[in-house]
Amino acid sequence: MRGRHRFAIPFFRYLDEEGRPEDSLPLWTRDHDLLKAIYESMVLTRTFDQKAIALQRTGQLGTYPSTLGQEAIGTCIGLAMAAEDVLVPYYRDSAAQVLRGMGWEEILLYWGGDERGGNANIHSRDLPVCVPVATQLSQAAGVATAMTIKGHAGATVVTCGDGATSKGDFLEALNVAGVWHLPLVVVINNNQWAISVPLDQQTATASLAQKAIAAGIDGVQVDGNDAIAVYDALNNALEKARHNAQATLIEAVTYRLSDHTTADDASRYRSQDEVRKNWQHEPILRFRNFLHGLELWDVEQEQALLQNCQKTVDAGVDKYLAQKPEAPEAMIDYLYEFVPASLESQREAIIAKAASLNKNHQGA
Amino acid sequence: MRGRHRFAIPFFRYLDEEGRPEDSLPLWTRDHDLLKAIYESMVLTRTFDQKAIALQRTGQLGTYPSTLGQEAIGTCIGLAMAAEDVLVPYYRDSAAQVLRGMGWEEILLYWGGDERGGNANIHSRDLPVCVPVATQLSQAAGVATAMTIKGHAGATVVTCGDGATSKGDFLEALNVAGVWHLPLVVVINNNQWAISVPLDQQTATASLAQKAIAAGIDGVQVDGNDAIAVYDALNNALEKARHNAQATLIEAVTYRLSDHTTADDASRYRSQDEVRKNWQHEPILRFRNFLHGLELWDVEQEQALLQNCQKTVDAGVDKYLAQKPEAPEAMIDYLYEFVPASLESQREAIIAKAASLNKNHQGA
Amino acid sequence: MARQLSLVRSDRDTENEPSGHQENIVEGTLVEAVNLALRHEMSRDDSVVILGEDVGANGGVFRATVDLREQFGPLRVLDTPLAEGLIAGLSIGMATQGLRPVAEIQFMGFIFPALEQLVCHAARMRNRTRGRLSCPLVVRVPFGGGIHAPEHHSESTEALLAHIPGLRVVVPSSAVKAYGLLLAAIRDPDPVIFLEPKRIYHAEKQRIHDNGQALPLDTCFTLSQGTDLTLLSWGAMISDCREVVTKMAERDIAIELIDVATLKPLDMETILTSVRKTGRCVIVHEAPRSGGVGAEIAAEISERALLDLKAPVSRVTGFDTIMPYARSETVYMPNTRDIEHQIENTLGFG
Amino acid sequence: MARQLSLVRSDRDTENEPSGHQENIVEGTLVEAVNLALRHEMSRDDSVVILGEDVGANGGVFRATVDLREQFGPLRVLDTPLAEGLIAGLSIGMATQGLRPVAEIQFMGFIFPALEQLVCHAARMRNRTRGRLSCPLVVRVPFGGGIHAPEHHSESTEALLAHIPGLRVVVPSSAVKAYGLLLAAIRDPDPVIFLEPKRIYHAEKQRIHDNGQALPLDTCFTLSQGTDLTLLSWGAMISDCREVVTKMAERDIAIELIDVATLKPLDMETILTSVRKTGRCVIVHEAPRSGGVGAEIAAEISERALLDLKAPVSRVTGFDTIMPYARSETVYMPNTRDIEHQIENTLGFG
Ligand SMILES: Cc1ncc(C[n+]2csc(CCOP(=O)(O)OP(=O)(O)O)c2C)c(N)n1
Ligand SMILES: Cc1ncc(C[n+]2csc(CCOP(=O)(O)OP(=O)(O)O)c2C)c(N)n1
Ligand SMILES: [Mg+2]
Ligand SMILES: [Mg+2]
Repeated sequence: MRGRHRFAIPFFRYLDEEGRPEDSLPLWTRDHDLLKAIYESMVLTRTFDQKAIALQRTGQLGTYPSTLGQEAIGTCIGLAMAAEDVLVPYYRDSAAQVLRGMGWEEILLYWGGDERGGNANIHSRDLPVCVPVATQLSQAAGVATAMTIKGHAGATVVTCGDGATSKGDFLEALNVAGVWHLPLVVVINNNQWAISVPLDQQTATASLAQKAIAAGIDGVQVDGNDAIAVYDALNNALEKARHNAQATLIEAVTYRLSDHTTADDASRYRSQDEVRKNWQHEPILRFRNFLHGLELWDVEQEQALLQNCQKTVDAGVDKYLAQKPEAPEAMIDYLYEFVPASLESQREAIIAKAASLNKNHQGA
Repeated sequence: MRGRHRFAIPFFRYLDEEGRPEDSLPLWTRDHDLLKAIYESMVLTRTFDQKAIALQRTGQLGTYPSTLGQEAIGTCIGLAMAAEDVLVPYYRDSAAQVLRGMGWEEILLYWGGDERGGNANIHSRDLPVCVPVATQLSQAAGVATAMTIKGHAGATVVTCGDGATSKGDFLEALNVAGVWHLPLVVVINNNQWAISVPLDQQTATASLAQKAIAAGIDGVQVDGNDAIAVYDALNNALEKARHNAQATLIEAVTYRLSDHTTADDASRYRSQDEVRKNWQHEPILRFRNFLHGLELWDVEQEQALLQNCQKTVDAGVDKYLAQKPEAPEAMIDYLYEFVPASLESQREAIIAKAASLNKNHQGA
Repeated sequence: MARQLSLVRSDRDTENEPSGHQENIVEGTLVEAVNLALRHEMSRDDSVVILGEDVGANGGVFRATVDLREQFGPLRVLDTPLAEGLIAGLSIGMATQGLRPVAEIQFMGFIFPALEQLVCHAARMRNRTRGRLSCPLVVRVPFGGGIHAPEHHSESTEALLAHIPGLRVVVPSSAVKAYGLLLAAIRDPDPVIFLEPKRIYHAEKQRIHDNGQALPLDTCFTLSQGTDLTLLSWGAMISDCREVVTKMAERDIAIELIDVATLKPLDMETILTSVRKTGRCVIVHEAPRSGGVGAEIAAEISERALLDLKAPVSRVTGFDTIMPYARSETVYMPNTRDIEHQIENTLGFG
Repeated sequence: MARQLSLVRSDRDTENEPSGHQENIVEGTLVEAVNLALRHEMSRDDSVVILGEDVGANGGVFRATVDLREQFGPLRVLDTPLAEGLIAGLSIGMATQGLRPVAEIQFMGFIFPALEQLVCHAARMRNRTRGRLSCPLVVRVPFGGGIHAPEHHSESTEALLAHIPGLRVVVPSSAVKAYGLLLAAIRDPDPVIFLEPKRIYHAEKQRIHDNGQALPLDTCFTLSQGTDLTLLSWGAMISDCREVVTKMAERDIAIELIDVATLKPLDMETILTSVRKTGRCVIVHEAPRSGGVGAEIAAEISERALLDLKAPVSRVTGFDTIMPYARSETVYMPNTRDIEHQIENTLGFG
């Protein structure tokens, strides 16, 4: 007896490289305000990104991971999600985080080395940025499980990079999402690189979306530089999560136009030529062309937008720079809900040490 | 633009439930000695299994994991592999381990709580039994990597259960085998249960073999109670590993007719009915019917075989029971190649303590 | 998994229950006490959810969760796929959303895949979000040797967890303690690793008042008063220590036996008060000596009570080697004679 | 990956090389010393293979493996997929087959996924097979704070590893030590966790004799002789300790500074000899205080040299809290003033 299990992973793109629709567009694209919101958020994200890098270069920010070229993903996540959904982000999702209520100054606080960057958006249960690669995935499965148990109507969205798909947690989370029918949407920012490791050294698969097959859930690959395709995939996946309690893996194929972080120098391991070529596919120009094609956008609007973005970002930077240092004992105060008796003396020692460091610092 | 990535996972079975060929058999089945060897090893494995359980019940062995109903897998692995290949077994592979050179007494030593059970087969580089689920998979990938680096001609075979496919290590190992083109064969003993968790609570996939798609390697599902299908899949996978440096995932679908281990009571969580039904698919009777059909086997041969098996097992048990206890300081002596100076005094304390325990014991 | 359960959040802030509630007295073993506490808290608080390998139909490989799925349904008692990292990650995700997950790791030898989640996330979520989110989860882990189990089933690696800021590590030493401390662990607003000494899972039946009264965390329990020597331990070794204390009492040696109970954070005050009184201290644990929790306690005593010491603080522990398989484990495990012997040495010092 | 490299096994049993070999003297930093040692050993021994994240074209995020892939080819320097558990498992598998893998874990904060493999297998393979197989692997891990890195990039969790029987834990404190100890670690027949203090990766150039001479493992290094107090530390804190020793010397206080260097197994003899002489001891480490390696050392000293102590053994350590982000890390990190202050207290005791 012979048999065959068959599987397929669809791929979607709506806009060609010039921003021309190459397929009939999803219905929701008739909402022109939404189209403009997508564009504006992508531009704002890039404006912020440039500023953050400048702050890092001038010693005013710590190591920072750029989102250059990947703006469509965070933007569409932020816009597609509902307030009652929960976002479990990784470190390239500032666009989504801000759309869900964080201030840019809080993004800066986090990368500036201040724990208060994780405290923002106090009324949400969104998780903070996750650094240990792929660990956010099983947490997100837990968030989605909580929604299921509570009979909550929302969905959980979790993101990760292409490199993260190699780490076991990734499959573990997908697998449980399949078994438990979790309302989970997993979005891979496939920017082709995990620091210096190119995708073909990360996995031998033809797509990352096909990893869904190992979990018995739906997988879909989209052009991650086409905001229409990204938003549409999210929209569909969120629907399915909310109404059918089904998980989806979305692979958004994009490109990391920047270094991995400001601590990295990508010229050590990849050619300028490759980067140059990928600038031709980046999402913002393509989307502007699309809006131009629909006659929804003109040069004045563009200039006004750029000015606005600059203002918004500058305001965030000002708030960030004006932030007073946190009390040093905060490092004890938030460890547990109550400070254990055994830590009281260490807490005092911290206060004393910080004071003496400050004095010394002022003396110097 | 829309596209589709397509995948397929084949399924193979050669013998129907009555042991009648239902498809043209692979060429190698013309080797009647091999067919008989497969049968004999399966019967020996079951004979041993019954004895081991009896030993455990009478307090002469520790917790023991039965291989009842799953004999085709270990047997075919042991027979298909070449000496220069490396086996990375889990805890239901005694058939394979013995076919590769271990004595039954050493299997017993291990489950009897004696580290010397892992020392057997001194000239091989086969790994010992692995208890922490799925950890053997990345080690096996490492063994296969070593083969690649050394330009060694062999292949690595690693086994695991269905439950193990949920643990991240499983995907991590498959994935690297894909990227690095490792000469690796991964065999899943899909016995439908991970202790009390049935397969459909373990994963939502239609097969376990399809997890190969997440790693870009070949996957194949076979009837794990059909030794012809199991041996054939192994043979093909080993060929591919050796000559094309390609990894294969083989899912052998079988059934755990026993409790999980002697410490388990499966009647708590599954019906006797289910077990009874699965007795109809078990591999040994089916294979005997097949041999009968080929007129390769008769009642006398059967009786002689059973007697031989009993003798072999009894000899192993005798050796096991006759084994003198190991020197207590062995627990220090094998920790590092040389005993660190700092452990000398503990080593002496161990010797003294063991002596005093012995004295007390004899006194009592 | 269908969506069906609506979460009714009960008042968790009251640590213990209003008086006037029903109280059952149950004769039970330690593992039964665990089951009772779980059952009690699940009844009281809808947000308590159990998850782990084989916790459902099987009721746990040690039967700690037996019948809970029957009583509370499959949405409150979740059999997970086989992945400890996943179990920890799920628990964290659930905890951040207001649930109180109680996860089981089947044996301590299998906790390693969960460590990244526990150390990098469970222990840090409150701190990282400056209190916005927290991780009120419990991870139950049977630990320790002495049951002739296979490889990896007898480990005591509590020191690894007790080094991690942001975790609580709690170890009951009897059925009554297990009941009260597990209630406290579940109600605690922060992550608790609850280590269950499986050697004494079935050792002794105690009268358990199933009344929802939690025992305090972060506190040692003084089990016997004494002026000659302070004996410190936790978990299963407490039984052996008790035996020694009784025997010593017959020789008119008065030993103050302290059950450390919470290994992180440590209640050094109780310990120091006792040692300042007795001047002599022996610490007992199964885990390997080097870098065990005994080291921290001994170091603290020696630093903060040096002048009160009449003898060195000494440790009776497992050897610095891999937990041997069943045939040699009695050599590895500290026993009453080892404890007695060290007590005699310490009493005879100087 | 094509099959191409044939393994020529060189004579590894000679710990050091025959005399008459070529010796380069290189002015280099600690991270350059690591690179030199790797290069030396890879040239000498074909079985040495490097693996990890970004160790290839990128030469490691700290450049420790820079140019090695160019020199030794892609079969000897393997960029792995992103999975630390895999890296450890691969290394174990390779080591059992006669290779000498040197794995890199990018930061100590990311070692947790590797712990199951390291604790349950690397540390146990020799014991489990009664010597049939072994795991001669090295895991290099940059660790420690002070470089203003993001969350999870500044941890010091050496105590977790130093508690595990079967592992060696080695920490160099300078470029010269890094060169000699890394050679020794690679040649060691058992698994070695090699913790690189990244705060001093680029701190100072030293003259490194690139001559293949290994330094001994399992041994402390006495960096300065003294009779007033024993100061114990390892890794980056040694630099701060040196500064303090110099400053104290100006005040005629003679401090014996000991670089512990191997944290597992511990060379207590050297430490005890020193403390018996000085009667006073201060231990310095970045890791949180409770359950740090300092606890084990302090406990041992107090147990075995109590009567020689003129003051309590004390510890200058990180606080028992989560390593804070960059803005507060200087408050967390022990510094020269903390060390000085504690030395003064200890000298003034009694
Ligand atoms: C467990 C773990 N290992 C290593 C790292 C160091 N690291 C940070 S980002 C990164 C690469 C991640 O690549 P990818 O998943 O593709 O995400 P990207 O940064 O490209 O968006 C690595 C190795 C980490 N943060 N966590
Ligand atoms: C990491 C780890 N977690 C838990 C266990 C306990 N355990 C032993 S076997 C087993 C079930 C394994 O099921 P499966 O992989 O299907 O193999 P089978 O025993 O059915 O052959 C479990 C949970 C373990 N050995 N290792
Ligand atoms: Mg990437
Ligand atoms: Mg199974």
